[in-house]
Amino acid sequence: MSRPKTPYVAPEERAVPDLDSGKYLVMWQGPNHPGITGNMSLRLVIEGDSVVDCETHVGYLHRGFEKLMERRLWMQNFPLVCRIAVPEPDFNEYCYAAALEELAGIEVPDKAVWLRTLSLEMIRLASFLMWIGGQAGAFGHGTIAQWSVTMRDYVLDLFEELSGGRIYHMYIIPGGVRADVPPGFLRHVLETMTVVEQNLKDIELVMFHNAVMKMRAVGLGYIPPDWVDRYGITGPNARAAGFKRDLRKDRGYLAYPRLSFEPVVGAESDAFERARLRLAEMFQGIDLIRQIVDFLPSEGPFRERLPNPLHWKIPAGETYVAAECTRGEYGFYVVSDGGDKPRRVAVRGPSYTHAVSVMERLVRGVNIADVAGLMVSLHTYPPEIER
Amino acid sequence: METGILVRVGYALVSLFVITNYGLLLIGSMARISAKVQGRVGQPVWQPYIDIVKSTAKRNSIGHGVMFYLGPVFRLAGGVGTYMFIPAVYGSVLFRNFSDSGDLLLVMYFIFFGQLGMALGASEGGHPYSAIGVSRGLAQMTAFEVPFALSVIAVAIQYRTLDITAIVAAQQGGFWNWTVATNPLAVAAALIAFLGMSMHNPFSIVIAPQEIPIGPPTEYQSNLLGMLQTNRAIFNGAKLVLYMNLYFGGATDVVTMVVKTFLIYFINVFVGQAFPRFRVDQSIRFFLGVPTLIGIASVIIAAI
Amino acid sequence: MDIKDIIAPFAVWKRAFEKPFTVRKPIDERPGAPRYRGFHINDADTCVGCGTCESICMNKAIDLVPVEGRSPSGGDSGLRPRVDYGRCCWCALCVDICPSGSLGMSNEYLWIDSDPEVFRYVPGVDPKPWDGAELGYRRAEGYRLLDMERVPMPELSHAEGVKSFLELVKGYSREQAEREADRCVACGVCVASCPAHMDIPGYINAVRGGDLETGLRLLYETNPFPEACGRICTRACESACAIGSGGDPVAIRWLKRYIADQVELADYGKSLPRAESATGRKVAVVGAGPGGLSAAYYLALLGHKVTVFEKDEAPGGMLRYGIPEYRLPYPALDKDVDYIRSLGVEIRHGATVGKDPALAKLREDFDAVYLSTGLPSAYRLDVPGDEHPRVLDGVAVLAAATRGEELGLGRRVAVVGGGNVAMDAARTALRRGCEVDIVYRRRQVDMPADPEEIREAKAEGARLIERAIPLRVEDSGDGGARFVWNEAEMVQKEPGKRPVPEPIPGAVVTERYDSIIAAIGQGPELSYITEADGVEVRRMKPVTDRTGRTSVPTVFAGGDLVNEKKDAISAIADGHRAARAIDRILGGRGD
Amino acid sequence: MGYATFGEVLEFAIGRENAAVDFYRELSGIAAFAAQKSTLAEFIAMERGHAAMLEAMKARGTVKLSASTAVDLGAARRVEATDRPPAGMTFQDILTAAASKEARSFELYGRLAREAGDPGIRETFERLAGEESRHRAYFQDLYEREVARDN
Repeated sequence: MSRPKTPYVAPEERAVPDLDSGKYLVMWQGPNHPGITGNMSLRLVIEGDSVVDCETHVGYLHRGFEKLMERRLWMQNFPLVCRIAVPEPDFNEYCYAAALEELAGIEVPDKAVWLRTLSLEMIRLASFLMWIGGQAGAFGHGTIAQWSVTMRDYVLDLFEELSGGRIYHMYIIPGGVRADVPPGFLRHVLETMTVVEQNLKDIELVMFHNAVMKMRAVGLGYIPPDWVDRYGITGPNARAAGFKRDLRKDRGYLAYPRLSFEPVVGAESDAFERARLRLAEMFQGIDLIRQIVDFLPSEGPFRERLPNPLHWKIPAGETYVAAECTRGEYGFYVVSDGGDKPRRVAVRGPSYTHAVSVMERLVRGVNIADVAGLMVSLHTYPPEIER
Repeated sequence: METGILVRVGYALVSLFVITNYGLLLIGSMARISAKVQGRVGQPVWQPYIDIVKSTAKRNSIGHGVMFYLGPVFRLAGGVGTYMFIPAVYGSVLFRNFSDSGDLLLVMYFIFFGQLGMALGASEGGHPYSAIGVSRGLAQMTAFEVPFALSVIAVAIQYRTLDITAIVAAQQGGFWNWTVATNPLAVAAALIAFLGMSMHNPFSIVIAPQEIPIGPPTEYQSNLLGMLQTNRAIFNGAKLVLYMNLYFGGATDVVTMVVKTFLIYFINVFVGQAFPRFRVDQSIRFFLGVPTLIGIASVIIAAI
Repeated sequence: MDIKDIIAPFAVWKRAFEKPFTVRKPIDERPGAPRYRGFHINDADTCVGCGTCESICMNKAIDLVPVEGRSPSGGDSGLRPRVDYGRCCWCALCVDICPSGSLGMSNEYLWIDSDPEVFRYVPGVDPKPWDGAELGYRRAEGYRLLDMERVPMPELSHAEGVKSFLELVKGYSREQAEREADRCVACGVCVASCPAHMDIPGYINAVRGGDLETGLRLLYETNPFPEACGRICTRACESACAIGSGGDPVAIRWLKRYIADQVELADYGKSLPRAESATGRKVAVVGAGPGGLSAAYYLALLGHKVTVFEKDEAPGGMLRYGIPEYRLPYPALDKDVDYIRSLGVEIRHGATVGKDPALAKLREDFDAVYLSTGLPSAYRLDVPGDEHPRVLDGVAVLAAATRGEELGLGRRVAVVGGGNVAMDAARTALRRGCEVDIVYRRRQVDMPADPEEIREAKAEGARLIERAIPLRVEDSGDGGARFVWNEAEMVQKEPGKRPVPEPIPGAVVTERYDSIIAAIGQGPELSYITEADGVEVRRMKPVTDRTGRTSVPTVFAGGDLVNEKKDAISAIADGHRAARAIDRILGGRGD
Repeated sequence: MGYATFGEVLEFAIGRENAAVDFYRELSGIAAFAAQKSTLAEFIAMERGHAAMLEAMKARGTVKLSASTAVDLGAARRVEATDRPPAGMTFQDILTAAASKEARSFELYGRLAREAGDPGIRETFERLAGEESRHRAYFQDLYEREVARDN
C-alpha cells in the first residue's frame, strides 16, 4: 500500500464540536472494550464514521501504588511494584531495585546483572508477543493473536521455571535476584527461542505480507517527528519516527554494554512501520537472549547480602533510574528521607504519554473502526498510567 | 390433494430438521478446523448444540417492545423461507422442499428479509449505538448484493429460467455442465459475495468486537439468542444449498450435497483465517470494485 | 499491490497440519513448575510461631493464630501462621524470611470451592492435599533475607585468658552491636522466655537506632543489673530466639551489655526515672544479691526507704562472690550496685540477720521484709571421707578468690560437679596455675552448666572426666587426698526420664589430688527464721504465693531461696515482683 | 521366724513405722532451727500416715498395697549415712538419713519375704518392701532435685 505523500496530521487546536447540533455522536469506547488493551475509556465524538474529538478517561484501574509504597517497608514494596505494569512487570522490579541499590550504595554481583538482563529481555519478548497478538486482533486477525499468545505463554513457562510465577515474577529483588537458574533452564530457553523464532517468521510472512493488513495499517496514526520531543514519545514509537534512541544503548545499564546490538530505526512513523519495527526488535531480542545465555556466568553469588529487611533504612537521597521497556522509557524516581520506607516514589511509564496525550490528538480524523488498531499500535498498558 | 400437501409439509419438516442439524454440525466442524489453524485443540463439534440449549434455557428479563421480539422471528423466518424454496437434493422427494412453488427471486428476497427484520429489531434494542452496528451490516450487505445479483442474473440468462430446479437440471451430466465450468466469472463474483454474506474475515464487520460491538449479538440474549443461533445453522445451510444448486451442479443424493456444501463453506474459513478484516468503507469499495466488474463481465458473457 | 500480499497470508494453513499448541487436559498434563509459588505449606513442628512472616507480608495476608494442641513454651509462641488467600499475592517473601525455614510453597495452583471461608487456613495444621509437597517454591540455596550468623564477639584467646583474671569477652563496638541488632526480627518470643520479661525487642531496636538512653531506660524497667546480666545471664531468651531456630540466635546478652557499657554511670540519671516523692514507709531487704538489690531498686523507685542487710563486706551476693572476675569484672558490678545505691538504698554490711539483727526485730522495725538470702553453702560430696581437709567447698573457693585470698589449692585439683559453679571453680583454679580435672557423674551433654562455659573450661586446659561416680576420699598421706570413683555407664531406666549412671562393677579409679573441690550443689541457710516468726517453710523453702509473699503478710521471699531456676535473672524477676507486691501492701498501686 | 501370722507381720511393720516416727522426732529434737523442724515434721507426718494405713489394713484384714517394686535409683549404696546426722544438719543430711533408713527397711522386708514360708505372709512382706522402695525412691528423687543439682 502506498503511503500518502503528506500524511494527515490533526491540528493541535482541539475543535469544540457542538454536540447539540445533532451532527455528532458521543461514543464511549471502553472501559471494558476489547480494543482498549485494558481498563481505560475513550470518549469519542464522531461524525459519520470518523472521530472528531477524543478524551481519554482513566482511573478504572487506579490502585494508588505510589502512595501505597510510602506506607510499606523498602523490601515490602518489592512484590508491589511489579503490579504497576501487568504484562511487563520486570521493568518495575528492576527500576525499583536499581534505585534502591543506588541510594544504599549496593553493588550487585555480576551473575545477578546477567540474570536481570536475561529476565528483562525475556519479558520484552513476552510483552511484544502479547502486543503483536493485540495488534493483529485489533484488525480482526485472530489467528495471529492465538499464535502469539501461545508463544508468550511459552516464555511465561520459562519465567515460571525460573522464578515460580508466570505473570508476577518477583525475581529481581533489591540486592540481586532471588535464585540461580534451575538445572536445564538455559537449554529450555534456547529451545523456546527456536520455537518462538520460527513462529515469528510465520507471523512475519502472514501478517506483514498481507494485503488487508496493509490496507488497514499503512498510513494509520502517523506521528510527525517533531512530536517526539514535544510529547515525550519514547521507545519504538520514537524509533519508528526515525529517532535512534534506546536507553539500553544510551544509558548502558546492566549487561547491555557487553552485548552486541544496534537499535532498530524506522522512518515512516505509521502503525505499519511501528509494527514492523517491533517485529524486528523481537528478532533482535531473541538474538540478545542467545547472547546472554552464552555470557551467563555459571558460578558466583546471585545476591548481595542486605540488612534485615524489617529494619532496612536507606540513606536520605533521591534518584531516577530508567530502563528501556517495550514501550519506551520506564523510570522510577525514588526519594528516601533516611527512613525504612520510601518518602516518595514516582513512576514514569511511557503509556501515560502515548495513551493519553499523543492518543488524544492522533485519533482525530480516524475512522472509528481504526481506533482500536491505532491505540494498540502505540503499545500502551493502562495499568501503568494509573500508578 | 389435501393429503398430498400434508405429506409435502411433513417431508419439508423432515428436510428442515436435517438441514438444521447439518448446519449446526457444519458450524461446529468449521470452528474445529479454525482452531486447528490457530494452534488450538478447539471446541467439541457439538458445541453449537450446547450453546443453543444453554441460551434457550436462560431467563429473559429484558424487552424493548414488539419489534425487538419479532426481530429474531423475522430472521428465523428468513432462514426457513430461504431454505424452503430451494430443492436440497435434486430429484429427491424428501428434500424437494417447496422448490416448485417459488423461484430464484423469491429466495433472494428471503435472504434479505431476515436481515431487514433483524435490523428493525435490533434498532429497537434500546441501545443508542445499535443503529451504527446495523447500518454497518446493512451497508456491507447492500454492497455484496451487487456482485451476487449480477451473478444470479448471469445464471438466469444462461439457463433462461429463474426456477432453481430447472437450473440444477440443466447442469446435470458431468462437471463440464456445471456453471462453474460454463460461466466461471459468474461463480467468481458469487463466491466473493458469499464471503461477505457469511461474515467471515475479511468481511466480519458486524461482529467485530474490537470495533463497534453493537448489534444483534450484544442486544439479544437467552431464547432469542438461541433462535438466532438456530437460524444461523438453517440460513447457512440454505445459502450453501442455493450456491450448490446455482453453480456447482446441485446434488442428486445427500452425500453429494454434504460434500459439496462443506467444500463451499470451507472457502470462507480458508480465506477468513488468512486475513484481517476490512473497514466497512473498504469493504463496500471492494465489493463495488473488482467483484462487480466480474459480475458485469459474467452477465455480458452469458448474454452473448 | 503485490501479489505476494494476497498469496502469503494463506500460509496460516501450514499450522493446521501441525500439533496443536494447547493440550486437552491442562490440569493433568501441566503441573506447576518445580519452583511454582502455589499454596503454602508449613512444617508446624519446625515453625516456632515467631510471626516474621506476618511482619514481612505486605498484604497483611498472614495472621498468627492459636492452634489446637500447641501451647506456648520457650521459643515457641504456640501460634501458627494463617494465610488468607483473598489477600495473598504469592510473593513468597514469607518463605524467604522464615527464620526456621518451616514455611514453603507447594506447586499446586488449582483449588476451587464455593465456600470463600476455606481459602483462609493454617498451613501445616489444617490438612491439605499438598501438605509435604516435594515440589514448589523454596528459598534458594545461598539466599537468605535474614543474617543467620552472629557477629563474632571479640574475646581473649584461651591461652591468653587463662593467664589472668582479665575479662574474656571484650564487648561489641558500636558498628558490631548495630549489625548484630539488625539481625533481630522483633518477634518477641524471647520476652516470654525471659524470667524478668525484659523488653528485648525494644532495647535491641534502641541499639539499632543508636538511641542508648532509651535502651537503658527499657533495661531498667525490668532489670537493674544490666551490666551483670549483660555478662553472665543464663539467657533463656537466646535459646528461645526465633533466629536461633535456623541459625545463631541474636546475641541478646551482649547487646544488653553494650547498652550498659556505653552509658556512663553519671549519665544514667538522664534517662532513668526516680521516685517522685518519699512515702515514708520502710522496707528491709535481707541479702544484697541481685534479687535483694532488685527489690530494693524498685521499692526505692516507688518512694520507699529501703535498708539492705548483708553479711558480707561487699554487695552483689553471688554475682560478686560466686562469679569469677574474668566473667564479671567488679567495676561492672559496682556500676549496677552504685546506681541502686544512688537512689538512696542503704546497704548495711556485716549484718547477719538472725544474729544481728533478728528477723523478728526487722519485722518490728520495718513495714515489710524481703528475704533474699539465696543458697550460700555448698553441699558436701556425701561420700566416706568427704570431711578430709583437702575436700573444699566450691562456693567458698570462689568467694576466697573474690576476696583475693591465697587459695592454696596445690598443683592437682579435682572439681566434682557439672554446674556453672564447678566450671567457675575449675577455671579459677586454672588461673591459679593448677591442673584441673572436672569429675562428673554423667556425660557432658547432661551437664547443667552453660555449654559455652564447659567448652571454654576445656579449651583452657581442664580435663573432663565423665561418668565417674565418687566412691570415697582417702588420705594420701602426703598432704593430699586420693579420690576414688567408679566408672559408670548411662542406663535409661524409665522411659521419658533422663538416663541414670550405673556403676560398672570393678571399674574403680583412684587418683591423687592436692585439692578436691566439691561443687555438686548448694543449700540454703535458713537458721535465721525462728518458729516464732511464723514463716512457713517447706522442704527448706519458705512457702510463698505468686508474688513472693510468705505466710506472714509482711514478709516476702524470693530468689534462689525460693525459685526453681536459681539464676540471677530469676532472682531479679522475683525481686521486682515482690517489690510491686510490697508496694501494694504499703498502700501503693504496685507499678 | 517369729512373725508367722498375718497379724504379726503387720504388727512388726507398724512397729517399724512407729520407730521411724520416733527417729524423726528425735532428729527434730536436736534440730536447730524452724526450717529443719518443718522438714522433719513433714516426714513424721508421712511415716505416721504409713503406720495409720497399716493399722487400718490390720483392722480390715486386707492388704491393698501394690507389690511392684519401685525403680531402684542405685544411689542407696552411695547414700551410706549414719542414723544420727550432726546437730547443724543440712537438708542434704536429713534426706540422706531418711533415704538410707528407707533403704534398710526395704532390705529388711525383702529378707523377711524370702525367708517366710507362708505364701500369704511372703506376699505381705513383698508388698511392704515395695512400699519402702517407693519411699526411698522418693527421698532419692528429692535429693537429686534439691541437693545434688549440679551433680
